[in-house]
Parts: sequence; structure tokens; C-alpha cells
Amino acid sequence: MLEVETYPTVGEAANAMDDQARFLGGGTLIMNRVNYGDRRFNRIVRTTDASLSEIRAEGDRLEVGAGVTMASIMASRDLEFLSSAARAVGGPAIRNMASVGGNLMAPHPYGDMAVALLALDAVVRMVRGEELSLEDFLARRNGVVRSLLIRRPQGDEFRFRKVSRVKPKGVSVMSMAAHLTRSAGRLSGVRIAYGAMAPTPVRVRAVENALEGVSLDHAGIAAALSAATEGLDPPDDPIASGWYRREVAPVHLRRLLLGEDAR
Amino acid sequence: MAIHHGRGFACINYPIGMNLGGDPSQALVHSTPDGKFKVTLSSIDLGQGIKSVGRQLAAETLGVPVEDVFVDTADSDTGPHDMGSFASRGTHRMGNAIIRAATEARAQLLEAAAEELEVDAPDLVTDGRGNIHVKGAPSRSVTVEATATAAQFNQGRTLAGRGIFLVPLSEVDSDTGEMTPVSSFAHAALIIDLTVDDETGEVEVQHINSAYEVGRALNPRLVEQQLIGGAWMGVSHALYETTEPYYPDRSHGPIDFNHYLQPGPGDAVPHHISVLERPAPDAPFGGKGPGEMCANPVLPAIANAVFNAVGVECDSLPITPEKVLRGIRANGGARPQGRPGA
Amino acid sequence: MKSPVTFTLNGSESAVFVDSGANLLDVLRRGCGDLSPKYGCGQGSCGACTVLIDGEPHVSCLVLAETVAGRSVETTGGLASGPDLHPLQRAFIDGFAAQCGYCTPGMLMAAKALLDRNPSPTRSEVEEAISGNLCRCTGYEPIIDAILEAAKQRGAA
Amino acid sequence: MNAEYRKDLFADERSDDFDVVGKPVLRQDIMGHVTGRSKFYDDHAFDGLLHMRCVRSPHHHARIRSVDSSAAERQDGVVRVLGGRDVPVNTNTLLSLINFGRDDEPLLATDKVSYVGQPVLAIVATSVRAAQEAVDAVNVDYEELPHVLDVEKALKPEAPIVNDEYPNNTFDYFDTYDHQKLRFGDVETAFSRADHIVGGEYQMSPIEQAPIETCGAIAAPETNDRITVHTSTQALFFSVGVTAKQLDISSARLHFIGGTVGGGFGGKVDSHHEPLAALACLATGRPVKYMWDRAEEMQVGGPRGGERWRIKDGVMRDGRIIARAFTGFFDAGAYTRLSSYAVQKSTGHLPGPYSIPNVASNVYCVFTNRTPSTAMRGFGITAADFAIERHMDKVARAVGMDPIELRILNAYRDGDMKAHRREAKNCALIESCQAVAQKTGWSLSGDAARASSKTGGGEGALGVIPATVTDDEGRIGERRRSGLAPEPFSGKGTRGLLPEGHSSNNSSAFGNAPQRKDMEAEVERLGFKGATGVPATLQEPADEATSSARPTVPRETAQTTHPAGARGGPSLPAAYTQRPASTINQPIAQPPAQASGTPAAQQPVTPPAAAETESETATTHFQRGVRRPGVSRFISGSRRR
Repeated sequence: MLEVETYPTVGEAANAMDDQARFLGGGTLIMNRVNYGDRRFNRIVRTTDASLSEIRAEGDRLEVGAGVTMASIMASRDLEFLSSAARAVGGPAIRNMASVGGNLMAPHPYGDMAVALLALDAVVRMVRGEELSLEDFLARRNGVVRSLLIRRPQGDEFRFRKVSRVKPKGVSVMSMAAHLTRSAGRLSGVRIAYGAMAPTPVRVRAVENALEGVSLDHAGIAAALSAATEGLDPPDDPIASGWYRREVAPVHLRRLLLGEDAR
Repeated sequence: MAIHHGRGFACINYPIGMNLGGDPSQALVHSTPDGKFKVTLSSIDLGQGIKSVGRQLAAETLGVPVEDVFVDTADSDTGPHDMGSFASRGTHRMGNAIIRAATEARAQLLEAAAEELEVDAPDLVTDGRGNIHVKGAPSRSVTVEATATAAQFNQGRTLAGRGIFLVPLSEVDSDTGEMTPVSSFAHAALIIDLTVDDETGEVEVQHINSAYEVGRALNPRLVEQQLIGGAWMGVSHALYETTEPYYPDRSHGPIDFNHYLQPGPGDAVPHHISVLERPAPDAPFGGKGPGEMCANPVLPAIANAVFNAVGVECDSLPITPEKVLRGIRANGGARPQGRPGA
Repeated sequence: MKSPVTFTLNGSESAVFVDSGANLLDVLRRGCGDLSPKYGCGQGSCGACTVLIDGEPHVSCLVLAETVAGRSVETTGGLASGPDLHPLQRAFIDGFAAQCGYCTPGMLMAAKALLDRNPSPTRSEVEEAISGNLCRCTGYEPIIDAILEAAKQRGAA
Repeated sequence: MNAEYRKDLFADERSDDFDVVGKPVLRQDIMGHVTGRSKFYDDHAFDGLLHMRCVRSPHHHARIRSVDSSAAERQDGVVRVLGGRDVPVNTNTLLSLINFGRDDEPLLATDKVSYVGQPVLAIVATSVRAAQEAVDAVNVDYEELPHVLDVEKALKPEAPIVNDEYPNNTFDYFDTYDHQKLRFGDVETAFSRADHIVGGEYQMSPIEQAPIETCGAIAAPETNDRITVHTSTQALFFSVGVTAKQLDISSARLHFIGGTVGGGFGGKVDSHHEPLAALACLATGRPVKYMWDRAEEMQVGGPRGGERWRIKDGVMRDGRIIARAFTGFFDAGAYTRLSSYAVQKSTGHLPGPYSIPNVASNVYCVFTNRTPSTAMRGFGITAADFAIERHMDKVARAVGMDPIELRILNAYRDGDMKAHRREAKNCALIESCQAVAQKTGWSLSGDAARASSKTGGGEGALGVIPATVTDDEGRIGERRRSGLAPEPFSGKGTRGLLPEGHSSNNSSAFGNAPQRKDMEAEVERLGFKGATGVPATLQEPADEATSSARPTVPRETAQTTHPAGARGGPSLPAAYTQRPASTINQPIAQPPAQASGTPAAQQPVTPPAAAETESETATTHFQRGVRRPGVSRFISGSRRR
């Protein structure tokens, strides 16, 4: 049978974890598996630790607790730059439940918030204080996350776009995020991330390199568009084929970078 | 590159009721001691509204207010046999059975009233508001309620009726395919206006204009429910849904609603409907069932509109952005065909 | 192993023993006997099980029952106040905004959450509010119109 | 939510003077819907309710060597494990109830599985979780077999046999052919005369009915040694019949309750849950619920099967289609269920709502190793209509004709002879095309705008069953031996010629006459007016539609005899008053006999009373009138000319 263990602090909860247990965030991933009788785990570990739901400034960064929901992000003035990514995660009910920490663990094609955080070079703070880049965390995806450290982007440097077939809310054909930092009027140190184009949300180095030092216009981004899916092998799934994702990625990347309206 | 507008047309007819017949429907109607009527069926209400339509047909045939009539259905201990709710047969088959049952009950109602008013039953009419009176002499009247009470407690007369409607089973000829497929057909013609993004192959329906011929709109709002919901399902079948995205390969079959694509509330399409009514001679008050056919014209009309927009022949469903994009690429670019009927 | 959970259901105190790992939808239907929220998928993607927890819409099939301890749960079963229908219920009736009725309880909860926060929503705000609620019969248009109509009525009332 | 009602069209055939019919009466069930009180099958509480989950095949096609459920049976919470051997009549086909087709599908598979998800064992436990855990503890030893998934590959001689009852991978029609034929006229000759030949192939993939309420049933012991079954079925007595047959018990012991269903769309006719739940109830003496989760509804529930259609048209320069040949493949999946019937319904629908003098089709019900198909909204017709209406656009382009004008030119009219050898009546395709063209500004030629379903029908060859070429190709087993192509007349089979007017099946298209005199409604109360010959040319909408009623003799079908004492008044719709003498067995070529009754004098047709009488009983939002233009996206106001 399935056991549920509740701990007052996230530290105690983390200690109780083993490979037969799953950590319950908002429930949108784990309870789905429970309802369908997933036998890979027989224990649910959860915590009532309120600190996980806090949004606090820390130096020039914001610490967002792993338990913060998409709805809380949309309601937060400090995280206004993340609201379009938060709105992309499920309908109103799901957004009241889905947590930031949970989104980092979401299987393909989910994880749109993680795509945005990847482009913002967020840092993951684990339950015992250990910190690593979100990119490194996504490579291993285990352990209990305490919070994410996010540096607020300037002006309209940060762009997020989700391509889905159903309006207003549908699962991703792909999602894209761009943090378009500049120096001397040219793009520099840009970060690009894709969702639903690889097993997990992924940084796209080929495009980042092609954007280094260019101006943000048709001519400037041409090389980046031709490198749009370099090194990626987008999956087939019920929503779209890998062929289609590869073919239209450059179009959506152009629309993201130049801010063309998504029809 | 560009967004291309396209306009497409399609028209269809649809057989009403189980195709080869042999699908009986029965109905029972009886009155309570104070003149309220129960219609007892075995039909299933899937949302198409057979309870509501059945109630109206009984009330109209009996000549009593619809508030005094209720349908009770789908208890195999009390309801008589009915083949089931499918093949757009509910309104047609069950409707006819209800009319026959209500007609028999009405005959006894008028006989009971005739006894109360001491006139002959053929001289009586109902006013649809709970009264029975002599033709041309509204003042010589009795209420349905009083008539039912008199029938029950004084006359010892039951106000009840039975009805069955059966289209005889048609054979099918093995060598010519000769058969008698049902007895009446609904019709529809429909025009789709849509846009195609020639960079991504995405198709967005902008407008639907339709004309549906349904024999008679027995309840206009229920007919509209079917035609709006049916057209939405047609858009879904045309552009979105499949249990096997890579048919006939079985891989990647969706197992949840996130992956089984359907148009969302934001894709709701303005749909202007014209309803035509050519009553079918063998249908209840002429009414044919609009339930099954309303999605059918949408699928080809969308495919024809996509061809009109970008010159791609979309002959396999669903018409995904990938299929449109591959077609555009194969033609070496979009080939708009110009506005038809201009 | 069963554990007790007490919470407010439609305004009145409710206590029930839940199996560990039970979701709120099963507990409401089998434990509390409130049959208004419906099972549609058990995956959180159809919205037929939508209820309000502390006024916010949740898909109850993905809520671990124990987590509602001490909180307020509202379902469509409690939407009317006694014999008086909520304006949304009246608008769904007059607007023919339901056919089979199976998605209606969830739709009403999503719509109530919207109107409680945004008394005169735009059409696209209504579309967003029910974007987690699937309907297979109506094509959504009558539902969107009924919610806009209810907002107008409430505004006028 | 309003629509435009073209009351002006066919006003001469319709009286709209009713109290309740035609009124927007509120739904009887709406109060239950908006309060959450509507009682769906699962909205019934039982103490001690048991739950059922199935062990399912992971393979497309495999022999079952052995099943070991001993570990599962010992798991706590498991009350009973049921296999095919526990089902008294394990093999059935849905349409055996109307004796159509052979029993071919096991309720629980015993010797082999033919599609992914096919149930092998049903496990009954105290909770869904306990049943799921027990499912994982069952060990089935499968021997994988080759499988086939494409409908045309399934017809090849080397294809593996999917359904042992039909070893040629096709349903046997009349124990004679491996397909359903349609033969009308002589397509081969007509093709040789045509100015253009237009071909096309069309493919529809399987589609799920996807009702928000998944299929399910609860079976519970009742008083007097009976079982109550609450069910989401779309066909109550159909399910009673299947359950009685498979459990081999009298239907008197079954008490089925349903009628309020969370959407069906055709997906709830298969009657799979009631027999299993009832079997488990009998086996345990306790209430048992068997409900599909969403993943099962999507991949194990019968979809609308995929269909592949090929069409070939012979068209003259002026747009007349003189020949149309179809080849249709219905992907039935692993078992017959309703697909064999869908093929015949589809055949009866060809060549679409058009009068084409030469038509031939071969339609196949093909077995493949996938989930068996079942009914879905538009059963047997939707894919054919997709193919036909796509093809009509191709024909229009080939002859350079406006797509709507092409439809109107070829549209069927009252009195035309249809390909299944029945006379068209009550047609309205032309008026539908004209109505939608008019309101969207799609301009039509004079002829097309003036055409009517009521004129020009049945003239000359169009009203006659033509001499017809037949063939005996595609006998059962022939295709597997010789690899014969599926198209009509593609082999060297012996040809036959049926004379003009030949008809072999004269079943009437009308319902049976009422059983007793007082069940027969007076026709004046049914809203029909005498059908007049006056073409209801398309006029402006209702406000000034007065069709000049020139009295002409109404077109009666031949030999419609009125029983003695039939009342005068408008010509009576045959279905209501008499069992018509079959109009089919005499050759149609005779001119229609003068109808014996004389039509009532034609009063000038005045437009129906503009405002329906204000009946205070029905709530009257319909009378709120059309929304002001521009207020809602669903307006009709701005459309009015």
C-alpha cells in the first residue's frame, strides 16, 4: 500500500527520501502517477515547511522557494518578468497547484517555467544549501530543491514564447526563452533555452554563439536562425514530429528574437 | 513569409435512424389522477436532449402544457424496449412512438371529457393550456385536471397510451447493394473561412457559415446546441484529434487529454447558422435528428479551404501543420487559388 | 492505513477518514457523499473534478486529501444558497450552456472563481478561466456566453 | 446564441402553428446539471463496493501460452481473479443480437491476444490501488506472433491471420464475397465516354469519442435474486441482451438503470463493462464497479476506425458526373463489433447526395491488429463524405466550374433514382447550398440560383434503375489465393447484366402503420401542408417571402393507393395512414399514375405569423429577438440583407 509521511521542515523531509519515495510538491506530477497505480514508489514524502513558499530578495537576486506556485508567481510584482512563463503552465487550477520545484522535474513536453529559468541562468539551492546551475541540476534531476536564485533581467531583455496548438492553453509543440543581454548596442552573453525539443529543457549553445556580437535585426540573427536546432534531436510525440519541430524552430526563434507577434 | 486566407465549401446529406431499419422504439404515456402525464421510455439522454424533445412531442400531441409532462427513462424494469441512442434515431424513431402513445392517451382523455361535457369526443379540442372545450364554444370547457380526476374516480377510465415505431428491416442485395437505407435524410451546406501560416503550416479557422436542413427544429435551442457543438467537433476532427498520430503505425498514441488535441475555448469559432426546415413525411412533426451529421461537412470544407489558401491537397486527416507545411514545401511555396465565388 | 481529515465543505464542518494516498475527489465522492465533482481523467487535464480550496480552483483528483485539513472546500453541490440559484446557475439554464451536464459542475467552479475575483471579465479572460475545463458537447461558445451573461446580471444586481 | 430560421423555404409544405413544438423549452434535465445532482451511473453509493482492473496485452498479436495469477490472488485486498474460462459464453459479436455476423470476440482473451490492451484477466479487489497492484503481480507467458496494421497489407496473401473467425482478414458478406458491392449502371462504359477522369485517395485516422465521462458500470446484488446494473450504456436493452447472453442467465434477473450519460458519441454501445461487472458481482456476491480510466478510454475503448477511400469519377465537359467508382477500406481492428454494419451503411450512402447514372463500389471490413473500432458520431458516413466532398472540389477544378454550381448541377432531386435503387424524396441539398452561398456573398449563376430540389427530378434516365453490369469477383478466399486488386471490375470474373428497372428487395422505407386506429394522429395536427409542385425558389428571408402558389397537381409517387375512407384535405404523408403498396416491383418507367385523391384547393401561402403566439407556459428568450449586431461574435443581425 502507499504511505504518506508529513514533516514540519523540508530538511527532515529530505532525510526521509529514498528511491521508493517521491517528494510531493503541488501534486500535479506525483498524484497523476498515484491515480494510475505507478509501482515505482510506495511512499509519498511531503512537508508543511512554509519557507518553501516564500519569495525573498537576497542581494541583487530573488530567492524563490521550490514550493512557490505558478499562480503565486503571476501574483508577485517582483517576478513580473516570469508571469508569461507561469501563465503557460496549465489552466487556473493547475497554476494554483504546480510548484517551481516540481516544474524542474516535469517530463517532456512539460517544464515551461524551467525553460524560462534556464535562460535566466537561475541557480538551484538544494535542501542542505548546496548550490548548482539549473543546467547542471537538469542533467541529474534528483535530490530535494529548497529554492531557486534568480537575477532580475533588465527592460525587455527577457522574452518567453510557448508554441501550442490549442488556445488559450495547450501542451508545448515547443517553448523558447531568450535573455538578450547587450554591450555597446550589440548582443553579448546571450542565453537561449528551448522546451519540448530535447528530453529536458535545454540551453542552445549553437544559437547563443551565433548571436554573440550581432545586432538584433534580420541580418544580425541570420546565422543564429540557421543554427536553430544544431546539436538537437527533437522528439516525435502525439503533438508533433521531430521533423516538424526541427523545421519550424527557426521561424519561432526569429519571431521570439524580433518580437514578431505570434499570430 | 505570409498568412493566406482560404475559403472552402462542402455539402452533405445524412440518413436518419439506424440504416437498415429493424430498430423499434416503444413509448408508454399515462396520466396521474390530476392530469399530469408521464412518458416512460428506455432511451438514453447523452446530452442530445431526448428527454426534453420527448416531453415536447408528448405535450404537443396530448394538447397539454409542457410543464405537466415529464419523461422518465432507462429503467429496464419499467420502460418498454428501445434500440438505443445512436444513428440520429432518437428524435425520429422514439418521437414517432411517443406521438402514437400520446395519441392513444389523448383519445381517452377526450372521451372522458366528452362524458363530462355530455358531447361527442370529435367535437372537442384542447387549448394547450390545460383546458378542453367544444370546438367553437370555448365557454363549454373542462380542465384536463378535472377530466383526469373524473376518469380516475368516477368513470373508471385509464388515460394511457402505448406506441411503437418500427421501420421494417431491409435486406441488402449481395450483387447490387440494393437496400432501403432509412426513410429520411437531413442536409447541410457549409462554408469555412480560415487562414494558413505558410511558414509553420498552422491553420486557424476564422469563421463558419452554415445552412442545416433538419426537417423541423422541434426545439430551436436544442438544435442550435447540436449544430454549434457538432461544428466544433468537426473542426476538431479536421485539424486536431487522432488516437494514432502516425497511423497506421501505432506508436505515440495519446493517453491523456493534454495529448489528445481538441480546439480549446480560445479557438471557439464564430459560427453563423441558417436553419432550413423541409418536414420529412414520416418524421415526428417532420423533425429529423441533427445530432450526427452536423460535424460531417466541416471536415471537407476545411480541407477545401486549405487548398484554396495555399494550394495543398489535404486528403488525409487530421490536417496537421506538418502535412500542410510538407505540401507547401513540395509545391515550392504557397499557391493561393483566389477567392471562390467572387 | 486510514487517517482522519477535518475541513469545511460548502460551509459546514466535515470529518472523514481517508486511505493514505487518497485524492480529494474520491474522498469528496465516496467519503463525504458529495457527488457533484466528477471523475474525467485522474490526470488533472479535464477539469470535471474542479473544486475551490480557500476560494481558489483546484483539480481535486490531483489534490492529496490530507492536504485540505483545516481548509475550506467548495463544490457545485454548495453553489446555490438554499433554494436560490447562483447567477451562474441561472445563466447556464437560460443560456442552454449544458448538454450532457458532466463537465458543468467543474465549469461552474472555474467560473465562480473567476467572477469572485473579476466581476466583469472580458471574453478572453473567461476563455482563460475555463481553459482547464474540457467540454465535448457544446463547443464552449454557449458556456462562455453564459458566464459573461452571469457577470452582467451580477453587475446589475 | 441565436441562429437564423429560413421559415420562407419550404413554407408551402409546413405549418408552424404549434403550442410546444418549435418552442425553445428549457431542458428537462438542466436543473440537475447546474446543481451537480444529475445522477450519472457512478453517482450511486454502495457499501462494500469492489473495484475491477484488467490485465492487458502488451503485444499487437501473441499466443497466450500460460497465465499465472497465483501471486496476485494472494495479495491483500484481492477478492477474485476472473479469466475467460469464468465467462459462460465468452465469445460474442455485438450484432449477434440482430443476427448479423459470427461470434468472434472473447470478453476475456484465452488462447491469443490480437491488439495492445486486450483484456486477459479481470481482477476484483477492495480498492482500485489493490487491484492495480495485483495486475502487476500476474505473469502471462506470451508467444509473440507477426502482426499487420495496414488495411491493404492485411489483404495480401502473406498477411498474418488476425481474427480466426475470418481467416481472409475481411468480414464475409452473404457468405459469398469478401466485400459489400454496389452496382448501378455500367461504370466501365461510362468511363470510356467521359471527357475527364478524376481520381483521388483519402485517408482518415482513428478518432476517439472522448466523452468526459469514461465508460463504466456498477453491478450490485438486488432483492429477489437479481442484479441491478447502473450503466453508462447508450443502448439499455442492447446491454441487457449482451449481458444475459455472455453470463448465460435470464434477462429477467437483470435490472439495468441508466439514461443520464456524460456524453456518448458512439463510444458507449460496445457493452463490455456490464457483462464483466455483472459476472464479478455474481462471483463475489458484492457490488462491483468497473470503470475505464482516461488512458483506457483513449487506447482500449473502440475508436471510429480509420478508413481509406479511393474515388474515380467520369465527368463530362459541362460538369455532369456520369460515372463514379469507389474502393473503401474500413479498419475494423481485431474484431468485427459494428464495422461490418458500418460498411453497409456507408454503401447505402454512396455516391453521396448526387444523381450519378453509373456507380460501382467495393467496400471492405478489414481486420488488423489494433483496438477494435466501434460507432462514432457520423457512423460509416463521415469519412465517405470527407472523400466525396474533397473529390467534388477536384472535379470542379478539372472542368473549370464553380464548386457550388457543380454540386447544384449534380445534386439529387425529388424523384431521382438513387444508387441503392430507391427514389429520392424530401430532398433539400440545393436549397441548403443556395442559402449558405447567398448569405456569404458567394455568387451563383442564374441556373444554380433558380434550381430547386422539387423540379427536374426523375426526368428521363434519372428516374429509372438503369441496366446494370454485375460481377462475381472477390469471392471469399479468392483474394488471398490470387492477390486480386480490390477495385470494382478489376478481375476477369464473369459479368452479368441486370435489365433496366431490376429490383430484388422491396422493403418499404416507411414505418409500420399504427397498431390501432386511435394511435393514429390526425394529420392536421402534425404540421404538414400538401406538397405543392411550386418550386420554392430562394427568396429573401421570412419578412417578405410570399411564394405565389400556382395550383398544380402534386407529384405523387406511382400507385400510392388511398385506403377506403381516407379523409380529403391535403395529400396525406403516406407513412401515417397506409401501408403503401410497394412502388418498387413495377418498372418505374411507367408515367406516375394520377393520384386518386384531389389535393385541397391551394390557399395562397401567406408567410407564417411573424411573432409566434406568446405562450406564457414556455419561457420566451427566443422572443428576446436577435442580439444587436456587433454585440456578440455570434450575431446574425449584420448578415441580413
